[in-house]
Amino acid sequence: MSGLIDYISRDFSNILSYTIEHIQLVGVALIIAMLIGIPLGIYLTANEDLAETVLQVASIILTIPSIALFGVMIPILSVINQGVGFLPAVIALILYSQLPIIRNTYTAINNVDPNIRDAAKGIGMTTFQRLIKVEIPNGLPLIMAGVRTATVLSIGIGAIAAFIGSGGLGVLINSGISRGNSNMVLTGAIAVSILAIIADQTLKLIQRKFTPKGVQ
Amino acid sequence: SSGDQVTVGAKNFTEQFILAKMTELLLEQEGYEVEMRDNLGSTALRQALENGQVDVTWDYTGTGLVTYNGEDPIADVDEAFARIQEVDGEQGITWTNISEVNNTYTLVMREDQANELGIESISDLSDYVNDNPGEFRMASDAEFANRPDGLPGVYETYGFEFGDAQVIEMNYGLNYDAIGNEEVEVAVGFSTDSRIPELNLINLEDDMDFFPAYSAAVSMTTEIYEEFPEMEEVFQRMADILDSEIMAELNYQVDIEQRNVDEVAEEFLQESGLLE
Amino acid sequence: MIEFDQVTKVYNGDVKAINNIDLTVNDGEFVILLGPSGCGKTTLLRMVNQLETMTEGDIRVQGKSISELNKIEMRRNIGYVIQSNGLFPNMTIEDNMMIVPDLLGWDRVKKRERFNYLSDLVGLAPDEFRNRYPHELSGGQQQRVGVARALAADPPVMLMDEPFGALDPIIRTSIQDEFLKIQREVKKTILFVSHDIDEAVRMGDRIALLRGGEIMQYDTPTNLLNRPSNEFVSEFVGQDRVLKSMSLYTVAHLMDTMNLKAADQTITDTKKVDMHTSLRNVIAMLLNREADQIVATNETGEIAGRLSLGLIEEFLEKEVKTKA
Amino acid sequence: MIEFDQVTKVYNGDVKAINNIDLTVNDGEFVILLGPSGCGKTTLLRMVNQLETMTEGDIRVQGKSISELNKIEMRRNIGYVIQSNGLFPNMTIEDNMMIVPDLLGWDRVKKRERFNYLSDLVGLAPDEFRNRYPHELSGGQQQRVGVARALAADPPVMLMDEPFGALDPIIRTSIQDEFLKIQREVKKTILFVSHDIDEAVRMGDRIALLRGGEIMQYDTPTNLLNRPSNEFVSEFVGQDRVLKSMSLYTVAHLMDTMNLKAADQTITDTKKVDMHTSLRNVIAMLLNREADQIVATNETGEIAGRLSLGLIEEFLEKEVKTKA
Amino acid sequence: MTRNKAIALAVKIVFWVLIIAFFWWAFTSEAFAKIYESPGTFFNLLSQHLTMVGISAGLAIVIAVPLGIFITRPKFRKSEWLLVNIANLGQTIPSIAILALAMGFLGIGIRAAIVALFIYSLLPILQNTIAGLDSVDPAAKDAAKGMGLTPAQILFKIELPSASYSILAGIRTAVVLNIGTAALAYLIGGGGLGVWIFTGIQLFDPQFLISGAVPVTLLAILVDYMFRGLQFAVVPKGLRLARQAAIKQA
Ligand SMILES: Nc1ncnc2c1ncn2[C@@H]1O[C@H](COP(=O)(O)OP(=O)(O)OP(=O)(O)O)[C@@H](O)[C@H]1O
Ligand SMILES: Nc1ncnc2c1ncn2[C@@H]1O[C@H](COP(=O)(O)OP(=O)(O)OP(=O)(O)O)[C@@H](O)[C@H]1O
Ligand SMILES: C[N+](C)(C)CC(=O)O
Ligand SMILES: [Mg+2]
Ligand SMILES: [Mg+2]
Repeated sequence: MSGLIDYISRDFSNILSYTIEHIQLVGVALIIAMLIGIPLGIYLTANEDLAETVLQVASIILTIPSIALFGVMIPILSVINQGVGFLPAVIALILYSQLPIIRNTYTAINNVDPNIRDAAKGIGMTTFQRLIKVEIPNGLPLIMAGVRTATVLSIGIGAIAAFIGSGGLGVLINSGISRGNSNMVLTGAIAVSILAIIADQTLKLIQRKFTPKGVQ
Repeated sequence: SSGDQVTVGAKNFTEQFILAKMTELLLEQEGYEVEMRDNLGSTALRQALENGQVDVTWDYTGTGLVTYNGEDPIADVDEAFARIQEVDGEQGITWTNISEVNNTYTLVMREDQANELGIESISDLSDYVNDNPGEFRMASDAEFANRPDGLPGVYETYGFEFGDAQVIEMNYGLNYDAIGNEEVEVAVGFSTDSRIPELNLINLEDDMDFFPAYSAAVSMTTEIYEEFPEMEEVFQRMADILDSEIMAELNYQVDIEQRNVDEVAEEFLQESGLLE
Repeated sequence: MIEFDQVTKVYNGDVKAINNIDLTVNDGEFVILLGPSGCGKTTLLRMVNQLETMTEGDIRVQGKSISELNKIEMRRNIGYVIQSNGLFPNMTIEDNMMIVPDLLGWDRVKKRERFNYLSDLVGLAPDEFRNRYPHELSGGQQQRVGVARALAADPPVMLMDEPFGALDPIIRTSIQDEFLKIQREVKKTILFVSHDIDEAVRMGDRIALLRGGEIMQYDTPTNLLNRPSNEFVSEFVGQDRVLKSMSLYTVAHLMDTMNLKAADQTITDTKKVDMHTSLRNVIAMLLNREADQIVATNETGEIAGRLSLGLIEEFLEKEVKTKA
Repeated sequence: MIEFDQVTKVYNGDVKAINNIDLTVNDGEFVILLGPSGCGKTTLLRMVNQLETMTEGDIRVQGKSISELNKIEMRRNIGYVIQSNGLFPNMTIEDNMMIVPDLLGWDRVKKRERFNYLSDLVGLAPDEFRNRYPHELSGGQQQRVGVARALAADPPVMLMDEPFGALDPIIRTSIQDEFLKIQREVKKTILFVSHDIDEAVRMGDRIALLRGGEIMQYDTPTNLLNRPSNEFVSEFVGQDRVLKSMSLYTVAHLMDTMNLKAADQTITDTKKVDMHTSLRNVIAMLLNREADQIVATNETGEIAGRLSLGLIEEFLEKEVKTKA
Repeated sequence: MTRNKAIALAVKIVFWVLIIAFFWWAFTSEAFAKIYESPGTFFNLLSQHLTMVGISAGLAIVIAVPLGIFITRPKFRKSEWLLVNIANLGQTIPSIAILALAMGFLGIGIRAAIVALFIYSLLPILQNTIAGLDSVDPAAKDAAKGMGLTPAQILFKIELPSASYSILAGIRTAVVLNIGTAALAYLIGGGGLGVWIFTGIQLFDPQFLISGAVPVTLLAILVDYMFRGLQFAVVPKGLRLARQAAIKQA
């Protein structure tokens, strides 16, 4: 235990910079994943046939072991000279994040009480007004739950991305293993977990703040 | 040339982290802005270099010749360096600043067991394995187990083979733990790795001179070389003061004393007068 | 005016929910769609504001075929009370009620006034409920908000799908009364779904009784009760349909046709009822024996004569000429 | 026999759902728990089969304090119809209905027979519904399965929590009739929750009217309607309570008290009713003018005399001595 | 054909074309060469992989499901909250970290890998078991109680069948994740197909990469489908139909 604290205090600046790398990697991936996943999820509610296909594809992607996906990204992205590092990691994380985000958004919008949707239509709301005023506010908890799942998932998988040179806290774990430095491994593991917990709780807070009171 | 951006690459073992860190410190002192891309496997790093995702890295002549270019191994240090300069030169990669560090692969055994069984060289090992098939297990990282200058080449040269289940592959670094804990009888080591003496392991003699020279040298894209020719001089300061013993000592500080890479690199450069 | 012109609705190619219906709701008329569960009332209603497509036929609102109208605009002009209230859980009661005025861009002051007015109308204290959320209301309160919401922008046409179903009898009656009072003043064109014959008789100018997607009888409440056009109608309105129809006749009607017997001045326990009292209430009072004699008063409040079950019986005989 | 002995139930230390209730349900008696929503009907019921604990007091079933009985065994002997039907979604209708017989180890043939019998009883075609799952049934059908399930092992005691709430009026009436018919034969001890006064009057031997966890009146339907013990009771049973009570009196009752006028032999359009016809029906017939005269027949089918509203009015005066 | 259907079809076609293109590329560039060149090694790695997954997931199922049942019994309700939170927290720890930590205690090799995978699989199964049992319609449980079913009868006749979908979903998630995570066992000398994947990554050798990554992926997808089939077989028909109906309605 004291060894751990000792290690952390000695290597603090490195740990910090790995943490920042990790946050950047996951942050960028998530923002893009949300920008794709949420609108797509919403669109899918209007296209049942596509929904089935997309959700199936997304769920297959999620079954691909992360290390395998990272591996496969290297030769593919080498074609555009981006085989290692940030880009393949970000792409992989975006892919992994899609299923929870799309599925939850889709379910959230779809699960809005049909009566409520009917009432909104009957009142003369346009499709867009309905989405903004009724469907998204009411689906928000579920949509955010998807984002949270994706975040926790991405933070964990981000640690594996270190093997393809994307940096981040995975480097601590991996170097720790190869140097037989268990404090380093532990630090990496704890840091990743704490990061995941903080991100999860922060998103939960955001979710609370933005979820209309009547829906909570 | 302040604000010029250089990406320094490194593989996934301690020596590489140290070399990369030193490079970073020196370049930053010269006003470059340095980015790191570390924790890569040899060939992945090489690929990144070819892609231009990495500009500069310390690599090993033997690795360059055999693994990257499929050439025959060359035992002579200078010959090897000249050859790799030539071969890679044609592919837009420039090698410079060869150092006295020779970090060759080595097969290691526990000293007591080796003495007991009378194994001193790889040939002895070969005989033993051939006489007692299935007895010895070997720990190796994935690279060595599959590189042409790794196990396959050793098998071919020395005429023996471990069974499939006998070779246990693991993250580099753990192989020392494996052999130290007597979970295997043979392990691959890097000759500058301080864990070899620390764990009372002995290097088996490469009596058929299979392993080439693995002199550490700078490998960079010709593009960056031409853009910042003055970098060669900076790296030369490093190459001048490094040799295998010093490298082993630095590795020792990180791997055994568990000091942090940045500290070790910085302290060493400062003590050598290369860094303020 | 709402006109259904040979309207047919088939769900999923095989469930014929509405079968070739013709129906006209005149301006300012209050029409009830009545019928057993699953007979197509909701479907018929929802085709008007195009929440359901028609399979065949045409519907005209204010003379224009709905297919030619802009859906969104048209819906804003038609108040719609959904069967299960359909309040927006993410909005406060005030926001729920004022959603259409909001979409129409009313200013704050006007919305606030309107909210206060409507809340009072449906018996909810405005300041108590303003900032609550739907889930914080009881079922009946929610339903009243739903009704108020539909009234918010004062639409000339209203579609109401069992709007009072979840209310307990006491509030139900009072809100029905309120509603009738407004209707008498503003004369909206209303299509109102109910499965409660009493409610239908009480509220409707005309009643369309449906069965299996077809109209069995479209008539005034009195005629529906007293002159059912077939077996189904007479069964649906119930054995005591004439008793029910009594709520449509007042003492005044009786006095128009019959001569009351003189009141017995010697009886002290006498109860007076005015001319607007329904005969049904009179019957109840008589049976309850609320007083030894029950007398009717005329407009000036003078006693016009004594009421008795026998008299009502005779009135029926004269008034309701056709027998069931 | 079920006896409640000063039973009190407090939820979470502060919600007093039941306040010191004494109540006895005799063997073979059909007792209705009636009252507005939230008055504690469900709570009272659920304390009997120990789904809810008592805070104070004691309940005795067949003379034994429930605390001394084996819970599981006792529950198997008490049929329980839950307010929201509580069917098992993972089982077919047949499996649902036969769960208790199954636990009791009945053989296949016996279960099959029982299933067929009960399905018919509640108006579901056995072969049509046997292999369906609960979600494939309409709300009313589900509720009927719930009732049948509680009857399955023919328990001597039944607890029924608004078992007919989701049924439409026609099926509701018919299932009520069926149920009464069985009850007349087998005389189960039944505690039955309802909030529908008509149902209560129709079905119950006695009615316990609750408010806020206390019994307002525990009486026969006739007394409840005609002799409400306080304001709340009389308001709850409604203005037309005497009219309602008419369904409890038959022509026979009338003939016991009154002398019928002789039938007018000259009138050809005459309708005969037998002595078991309820007075309420007679009133409806008279108001409906279903015939020029309506006559009562005695047990041998001979005409006993002519019925009129006036006569009923007089009967009421005599029978219902206390005024409201 | 509607526009929506057309779009869906197009996406489907693109997806399959991509897959076919990938396999076509893989075969023409002999990316699967390792498998047929050294089938012995391949089957060795595969069997290591399956051993790790089989033992760890099997143990996880055998322990997590009963634990979940246990914790949802009324007597233990109070500890449920705690356990659910632990399960939630536990799942934020990355798989690689669990592997590394297990190695810290158990040394190098397949044993440590199995323990790590076991822990990693435990939580989703536990979580879903609890959630599934908690979501059983309280009215149904109440009715069962009221009819005199014993707690055990309620559990086996009502609760478990009703929760089976959720429990199986948890197992399915856990096993699929487990297969992927087992590919990381190389790092701690646990073997498995991850060895080839890492070799491929470090040596930038598509043959190793594909020969390792594709079988692992196919294994995961196959197991996923198998469990879907199992869900079909085990989940009571009534629940399945009800679910489908609910989905269609939405
Ligand atoms: N979306 C649908 N798909 C198929 N059939 C439907 C659909 N909606 C309604 N139906 C069927 O159409 C018929 C009429 O339904 P509708 O909802 O109009 O009845 P209703 O008269 O409003 O009944 P209730 O009084 O129960 O609300 C019913 O038989 C119903 O089952
Ligand atoms: N578990 C509980 N915790 C706290 N209060 C409760 C609980 N269950 C019921 N109550 C309260 O106890 C009172 C009686 O409830 P009960 O369910 O017995 O009413 P009820 O007469 O059956 O009503 P309804 O006709 O609506 O079913 C109500 O005020 C209710 O809010
Ligand atoms: C350290 N060696 C030179 C043995 C291997 C390499 O990394 O290239
Ligand atoms: Mg309807
Ligand atoms: Mg209740």
